[in-house]
Amino acid sequence: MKTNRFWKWALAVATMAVVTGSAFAQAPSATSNTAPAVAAIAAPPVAAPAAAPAAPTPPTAKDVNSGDNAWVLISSALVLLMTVPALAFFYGGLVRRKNVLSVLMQCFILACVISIQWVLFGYSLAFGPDIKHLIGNLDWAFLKNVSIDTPHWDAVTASSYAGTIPHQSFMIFQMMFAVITPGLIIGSFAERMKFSAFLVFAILWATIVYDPVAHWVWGKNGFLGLMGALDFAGGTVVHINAGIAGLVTALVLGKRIGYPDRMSPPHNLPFAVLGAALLWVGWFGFNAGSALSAGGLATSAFVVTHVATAAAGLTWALMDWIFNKRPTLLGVISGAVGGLVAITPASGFVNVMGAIGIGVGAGILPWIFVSIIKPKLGYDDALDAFGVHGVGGTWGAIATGLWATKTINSAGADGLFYGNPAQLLIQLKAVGVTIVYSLVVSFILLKIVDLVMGLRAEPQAEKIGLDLTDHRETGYTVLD
Amino acid sequence: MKTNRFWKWALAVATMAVVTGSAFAQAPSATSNTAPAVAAIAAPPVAAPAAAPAAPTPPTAKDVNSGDNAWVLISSALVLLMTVPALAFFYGGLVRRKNVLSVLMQCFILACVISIQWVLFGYSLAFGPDIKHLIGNLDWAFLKNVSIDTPHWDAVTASSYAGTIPHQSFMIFQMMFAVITPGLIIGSFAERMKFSAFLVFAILWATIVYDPVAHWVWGKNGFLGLMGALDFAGGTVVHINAGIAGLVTALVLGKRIGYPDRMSPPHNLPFAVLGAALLWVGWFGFNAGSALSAGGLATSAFVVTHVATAAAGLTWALMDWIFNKRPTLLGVISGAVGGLVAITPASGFVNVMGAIGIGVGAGILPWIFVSIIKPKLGYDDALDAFGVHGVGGTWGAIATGLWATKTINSAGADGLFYGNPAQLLIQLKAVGVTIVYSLVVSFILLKIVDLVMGLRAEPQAEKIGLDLTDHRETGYTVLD
Amino acid sequence: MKTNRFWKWALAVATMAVVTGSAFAQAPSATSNTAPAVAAIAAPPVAAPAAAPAAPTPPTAKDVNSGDNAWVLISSALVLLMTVPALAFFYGGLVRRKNVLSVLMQCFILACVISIQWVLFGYSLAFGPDIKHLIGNLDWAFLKNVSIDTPHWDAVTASSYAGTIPHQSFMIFQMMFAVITPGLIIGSFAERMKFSAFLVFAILWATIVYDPVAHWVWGKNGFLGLMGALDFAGGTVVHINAGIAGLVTALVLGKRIGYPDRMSPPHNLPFAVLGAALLWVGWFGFNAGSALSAGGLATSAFVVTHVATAAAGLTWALMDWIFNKRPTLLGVISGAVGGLVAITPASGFVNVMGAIGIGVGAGILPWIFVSIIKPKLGYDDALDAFGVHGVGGTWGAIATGLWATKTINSAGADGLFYGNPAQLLIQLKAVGVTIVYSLVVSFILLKIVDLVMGLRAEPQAEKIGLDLTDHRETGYTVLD
Amino acid sequence: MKYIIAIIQPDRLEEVMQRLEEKEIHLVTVTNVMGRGRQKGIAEVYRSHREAGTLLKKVKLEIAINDAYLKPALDAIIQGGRTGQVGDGKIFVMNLDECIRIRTGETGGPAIG
Amino acid sequence: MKYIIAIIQPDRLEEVMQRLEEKEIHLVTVTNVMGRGRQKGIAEVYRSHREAGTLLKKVKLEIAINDAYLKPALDAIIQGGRTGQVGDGKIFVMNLDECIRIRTGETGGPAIG
Amino acid sequence: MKYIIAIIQPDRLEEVMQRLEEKEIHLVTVTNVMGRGRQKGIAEVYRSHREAGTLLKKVKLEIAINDAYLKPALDAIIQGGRTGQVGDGKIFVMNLDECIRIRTGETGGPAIG
Ligand SMILES: Nc1ncnc2c1ncn2[C@@H]1O[C@H](COP(=O)(O)OP(=O)(O)O)[C@@H](O)[C@H]1O
Ligand SMILES: Nc1ncnc2c1ncn2[C@@H]1O[C@H](COP(=O)(O)OP(=O)(O)O)[C@@H](O)[C@H]1O
Ligand SMILES: Nc1ncnc2c1ncn2[C@@H]1O[C@H](COP(=O)(O)OP(=O)(O)O)[C@@H](O)[C@H]1O
Repeated sequence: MKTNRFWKWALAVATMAVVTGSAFAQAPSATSNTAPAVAAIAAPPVAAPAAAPAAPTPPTAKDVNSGDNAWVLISSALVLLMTVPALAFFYGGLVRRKNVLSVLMQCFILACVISIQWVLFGYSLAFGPDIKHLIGNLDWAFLKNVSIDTPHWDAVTASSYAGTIPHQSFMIFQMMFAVITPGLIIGSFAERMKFSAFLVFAILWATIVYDPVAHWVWGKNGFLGLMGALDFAGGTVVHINAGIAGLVTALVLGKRIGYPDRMSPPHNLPFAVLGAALLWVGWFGFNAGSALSAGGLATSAFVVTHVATAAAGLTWALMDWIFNKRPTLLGVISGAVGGLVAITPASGFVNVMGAIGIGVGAGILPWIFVSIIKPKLGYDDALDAFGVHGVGGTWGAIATGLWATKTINSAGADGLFYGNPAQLLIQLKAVGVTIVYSLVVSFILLKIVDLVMGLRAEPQAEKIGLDLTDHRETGYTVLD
Repeated sequence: MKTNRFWKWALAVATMAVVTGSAFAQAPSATSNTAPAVAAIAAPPVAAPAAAPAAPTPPTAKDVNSGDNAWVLISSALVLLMTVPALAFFYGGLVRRKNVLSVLMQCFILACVISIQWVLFGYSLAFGPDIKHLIGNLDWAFLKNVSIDTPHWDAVTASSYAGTIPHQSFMIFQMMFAVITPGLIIGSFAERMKFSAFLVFAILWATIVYDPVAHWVWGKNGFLGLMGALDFAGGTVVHINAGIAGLVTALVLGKRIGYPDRMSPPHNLPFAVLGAALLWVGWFGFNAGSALSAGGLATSAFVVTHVATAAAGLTWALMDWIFNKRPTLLGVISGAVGGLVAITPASGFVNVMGAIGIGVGAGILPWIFVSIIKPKLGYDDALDAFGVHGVGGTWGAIATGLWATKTINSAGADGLFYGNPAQLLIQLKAVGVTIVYSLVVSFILLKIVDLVMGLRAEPQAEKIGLDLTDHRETGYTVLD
Repeated sequence: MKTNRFWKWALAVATMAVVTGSAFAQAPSATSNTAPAVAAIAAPPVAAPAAAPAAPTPPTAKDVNSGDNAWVLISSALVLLMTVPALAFFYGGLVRRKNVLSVLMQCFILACVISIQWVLFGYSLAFGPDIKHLIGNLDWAFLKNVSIDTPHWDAVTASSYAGTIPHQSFMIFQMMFAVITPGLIIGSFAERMKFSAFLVFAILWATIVYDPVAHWVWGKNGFLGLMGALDFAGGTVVHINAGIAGLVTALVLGKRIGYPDRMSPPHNLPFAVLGAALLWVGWFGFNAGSALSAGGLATSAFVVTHVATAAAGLTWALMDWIFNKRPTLLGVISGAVGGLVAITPASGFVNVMGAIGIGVGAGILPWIFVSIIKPKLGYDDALDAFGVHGVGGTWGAIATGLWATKTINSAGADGLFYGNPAQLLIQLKAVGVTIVYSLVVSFILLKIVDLVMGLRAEPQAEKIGLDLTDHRETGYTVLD
Repeated sequence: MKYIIAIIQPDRLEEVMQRLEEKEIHLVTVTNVMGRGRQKGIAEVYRSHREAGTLLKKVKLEIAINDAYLKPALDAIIQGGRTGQVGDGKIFVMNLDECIRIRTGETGGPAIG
Repeated sequence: MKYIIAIIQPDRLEEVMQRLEEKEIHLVTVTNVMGRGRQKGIAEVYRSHREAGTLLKKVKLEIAINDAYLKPALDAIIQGGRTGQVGDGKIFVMNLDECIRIRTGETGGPAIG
Repeated sequence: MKYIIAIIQPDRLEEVMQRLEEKEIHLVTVTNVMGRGRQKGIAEVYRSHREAGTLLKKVKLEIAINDAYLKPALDAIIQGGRTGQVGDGKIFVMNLDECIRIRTGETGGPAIG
């Protein structure tokens, strides 16, 4: 017993020593003084996300625009807000009382563990110097070469991820995306996955699925980006990706005991509303923040995000009203989230009327999927992560190919409705690639984790509830 | 049965087709390239809300100041936060358990439906080119001529609503005001109004009451603005307007069954506290965002907003302590909200000591109204929308005429305490006009809706609770 | 009876009259036109918190940078969010059902009362012109000489608190710190302190403990600041200070009835999670806002704050997993808060790897304290205000002396790991001074308040719960 | 001595309590319960999924009483609880063997009131 | 007439209700309760502080019933509620003196169903 | 066999449970209830509106027990629950006809413990 205790402590202390040591060792190389000393007169800040090729001078600290940086920092905070508490409460309110903490825990631990993964190597894999258009190399691991006070500069393409904010601002903004994406998947496997298996799967998935896909679409020289795929804030990278992974997880894990007839309704619908409302607010950081500056593009992304969401929430309510006799609150918030999802890839490329079109579609398509198709197919996508994010994200990525217009963003492209059917094809290709990759790799990862440690909670644990069995806690006291 | 189904689907598909079609049709005209091509060297950004007449050059995209735009965008997000989740939870926590969702639903659907109304025609009615000082015309319907990257410019008055942010930033900021104002009314008719009637009433009210009043006070050439009425962030337009409408609704609908003796206390006071706290935070966007720039005026509005709120919360607590023996939490949050309401019209015109005066008044006057006058009069203003917003807003509008000083805002005016009694008179006139208009038109609208579809829920539905009868949902599960 | 009533009213009216009168009287002197009329061409905005001595020209309104000001204003809002609702819900969820409102009330009333204290005299004591390196004088009482549109300028040191934002922006940002610090102490004496005694103690403590300590560290010419102590956002001023006061309060008040064996678990753990998540989001304002500008330093502080929090949350989870068999949600959020606390003083001085080191330590040290040391010592620090804030803050202040590096902030210093052991000593001195002062003065204040009015609630009130006995309210209804 | 258990509609609670009061029956214990009876519940719908919703919210009253008060108590509950619609509930009466007041240790009839 | 009180596992509720339904026993009242029995609870841990956790969530059914239905009701509860593991719970049967339907005032056997 | 129903103050629950334990009475079912008794509630005040507040939070214990254990059980509840102040609550004892353990199907005395 004593020895056992000893080893535990040794482990803890050793962990700390290693991290502390490595922290010290790495420290000097992680500083910011890597900016070229060239006394170049900086070019004026460029609002468009991809800097024009006519400005090939590497940026310096003087290029940092305080308004743009303030906007990206607050946007980063808003995107964190989307994971904790927003997504946590949106999902947490919808599960049964006995599993509320398990969902909150999953969201919270992701905010911890993926953030560390990101600074250690995730960011470098996703956005670091390109290897064969497929993945970033490890030059930026431990945030080496990621400056705190000068904007990023890519010598190969003579362009910057964001020319008016410090490189680390871009890094932290993107980190929040990496955190929330595996969080979305939780909705599919809620109430039945073992916590340990979840944690291992999430880390693997973030590294092997998220980071490469992000590189393909957003990384300098990633192949989907080069192909011309438009994804302003993450329709493919975030929502389709997570939605498909959710579908696979739901299928691999199987149904919850008692599904579909003996499930209780959402244990705390106001919590879900709180989550949805905060998602809406936070999503302005997600979409308008993706302008990476606080000019007209941010304004436009902000406006279309809001309008599409409103249209989708209203549409879902009307669908409920028409087909189920009553508009429901769960319907309105589901629609709103669907609208947010769908407008995401389009938010920097469409105008307000496009936003309404996308929003209406996002109220109808997920509704059909969740209400009609899912019950027929009979798998258990517990909180409809696939139904909302997968379907909504796919609709949004395609709709971007319909309504995109260069009058909104000259760095973008025109879509079908503006005379360019080719863009629709490109969008479809990007969607297809993402679906196939996420589907196959998620499946393989799940199978591996299942083999090694088992994915699913014991039936007894599932009945008692994961809060108590996995975490030894209960959400609410009964007696006072 | 089959045919019935068919028609439902046809309706849904048709809706989508129409919107999609119109979206496409309208698209080209909704772009931003309507800014005059005149290659004018832009004037330096002006911090004051109304640009000085000495700068008559129409603004261009170069005038957009990233700091100002970041501030207005985040302020817009904060004002959305005020409706969902803040107001929803403030009100939702105060009603009985069986009606919590009905309140959340009303707030959420407003965020959807009024946003759409606003981009379709509401914004144009309120802020579009003036018709006879009474209303805007429809030139800006569908956001035609509302640029995403250049500031607004009004040729008639040679001035701008906001000279350093894109026109659409101003539009979306104002949209959030249009959303929350009908939301405030919910407090008066909570727990007894039919959802369908509410929805129709809200849309009508937003169009026929809110949009004109906003035009009178804030629209270029609106008659109350021309008259010199000071309303920085919406004392008349938002709070008196909504408060009076609330009073009328409470009277027209009649009391809840069992009022006043057999009502349960707030079912979840922590939710109300959550809502009040987020209202406080969000209100910085409401008031300081109304500076439409991030300079000294925003700072001043931020400071006085906070101080008045603190003073009012404390004062209500003391009133409770003195007259009811114990300070109450519901009292503190009611006082704080009252303080936020009262400082709203004054927030760009008064200094810190004025803020304390306004705050103390906002802790006393609504307290007297809610504690003493309302019980005597006996009508059922369920959550005191009139008692807090109507009374607090009126006090604030008048107090602006007392404490306003040009040392804070040279574009404003001096009030009575600074030697200008005329301003008090102007404020009283503006208050009077708003009260009369809101009272009369709200009454007529309610009567029309009542005739057409009935305003009030069935007694049986009221007893069972609107969550179940209007939405087929319950807020919380009991078993499990 | 009638006379009694009369006097109450007289009291209320008199209060209002006095405040209103004084408001008017003070008004002219509280305006902003105190900026020197010298038509100096302003120096370009300086990003570093302490302006370089090479720029001795007092700033003018033109120096205000809208991006910096937007960032500090939104940061101020975020820090308010940390007190209400974040801290209120973090603590409120952890107490028993019958005391939830008492905790929310304490947080809310602090937001009211300390804000008033701050504008009346607190700000002047803490940041006003220095008296013997110990305290500010009263020149800035009632915000006299605190401009709304020009930055602060200190002629003695020829430097500014913040050279690119209006002085009142700095004032309101600091106000939020003054509000939350006494709020943190609540965690120690929760569930047993009389509300009236709490209120008196909080006001005294803010004035006699917080304001001087803030002056020593952050005030121009405060002696700890002069000594070279590094405390970017409040490790000593806020967390050690509050943590020690909490320990003293817990000891002076004694244990709750039934502690430790018959206490119920947290009545609403999701509320605590909501609070912790919002603390995390708000803390970006706290730490990155302390850069007082939106440049690279803000970015760096934002990044290290996030990373340290993630590391600490994860570490606590692992400690639980190793020693208690299961990772717990309460553990993760406690760890995250501990990480936020520990990185606070270091956030403007360390790089990402330093942040990981600090975070890991913040997951281990408070864990040991709360899990092993506290139960052995046996005092009742109800919600571990000392265990988390005191211990975490001390670790953070010391760790700043280890990992600080001038490559991050040239206005800072190097720490032990960067070859400067002297800094560690300075940090230890600053920690020691704060601990001793807070301990002694908090003890004296508590004893005085106890003598005058009694600190502790009646045993009967404690059993029934403070919500009902102190505030005549209950958090939740039981019957519907 | 009798032990009365009554299941009533939640919104009739106040009324029943008042009627009992009028008959000088002051002591009662109240519990939240869910009931399945003849009254059809309103089916709830979540994302188009209908929940049967057979269990409805009810309130349970428990009253221990001396035999002399039985009739007035039943009358009070019936008067206060009746709306005439399905779902009004039931009253059950059982025999009570013993009653003890914890505070004083009194037993039987005197302890009950 | 009999009054049945049954304490069962929360997740057996649906099953028991269905079995009762099959035996035409439609009327039942359900309450959330906490029980201490032979079943050991899972100890909760908050900041390393173990809570004994002896009280477990259970569900209580109450059914008033005519004697003829007693046996079927007991069978239904046993069949629906049994998992064979400790914690399955208990059924208690008491004598019911009177039953009144509030809506109609009916009493005795006819009022019960 | 007897069926004991006891209404006690919420904060006496732990104490009562412990006393029962000492007398080897381990099995008990606990419910949150609201009670109206002689104890005057504290009137709640919401925006200056006083709520009568006649219903106070109480805890209900239910214990089925063999006759031999009746006296010890009552003693334990009285000792653990008594504070001497109004509001301490009541104990009711009824006759229990039958008891069945769902897990095993055992009945009567052996099933009860
Ligand atoms: N035999 C019974 N056993 C237990 N509870 C019953 C019984 N009969 C009725 N109840 C309770 O009374 C409630 C009302 O009964 P219901 O049949 O709906 O109305 P009514 O008594 O007016 O016909 C039910 O929901 C249930 O809780
Ligand atoms: N004698 C009793 N009196 C009151 N409640 C009891 C009694 N026996 C059992 N219970 C209730 O039944 C539940 C299950 O009992 P337990 O002993 O855990 O399982 P089992 O009946 O399978 O042995 C307990 O938690 C308790 O609520
Ligand atoms: N005759 C009764 N029937 C039902 N419940 C009762 C009865 N008498 C007391 N109670 C319950 O016991 C609780 C305590 O009773 P109370 O009269 O306040 O205290 P005491 O028993 O000390 O005089 C009451 O709140 C109620 O729940």
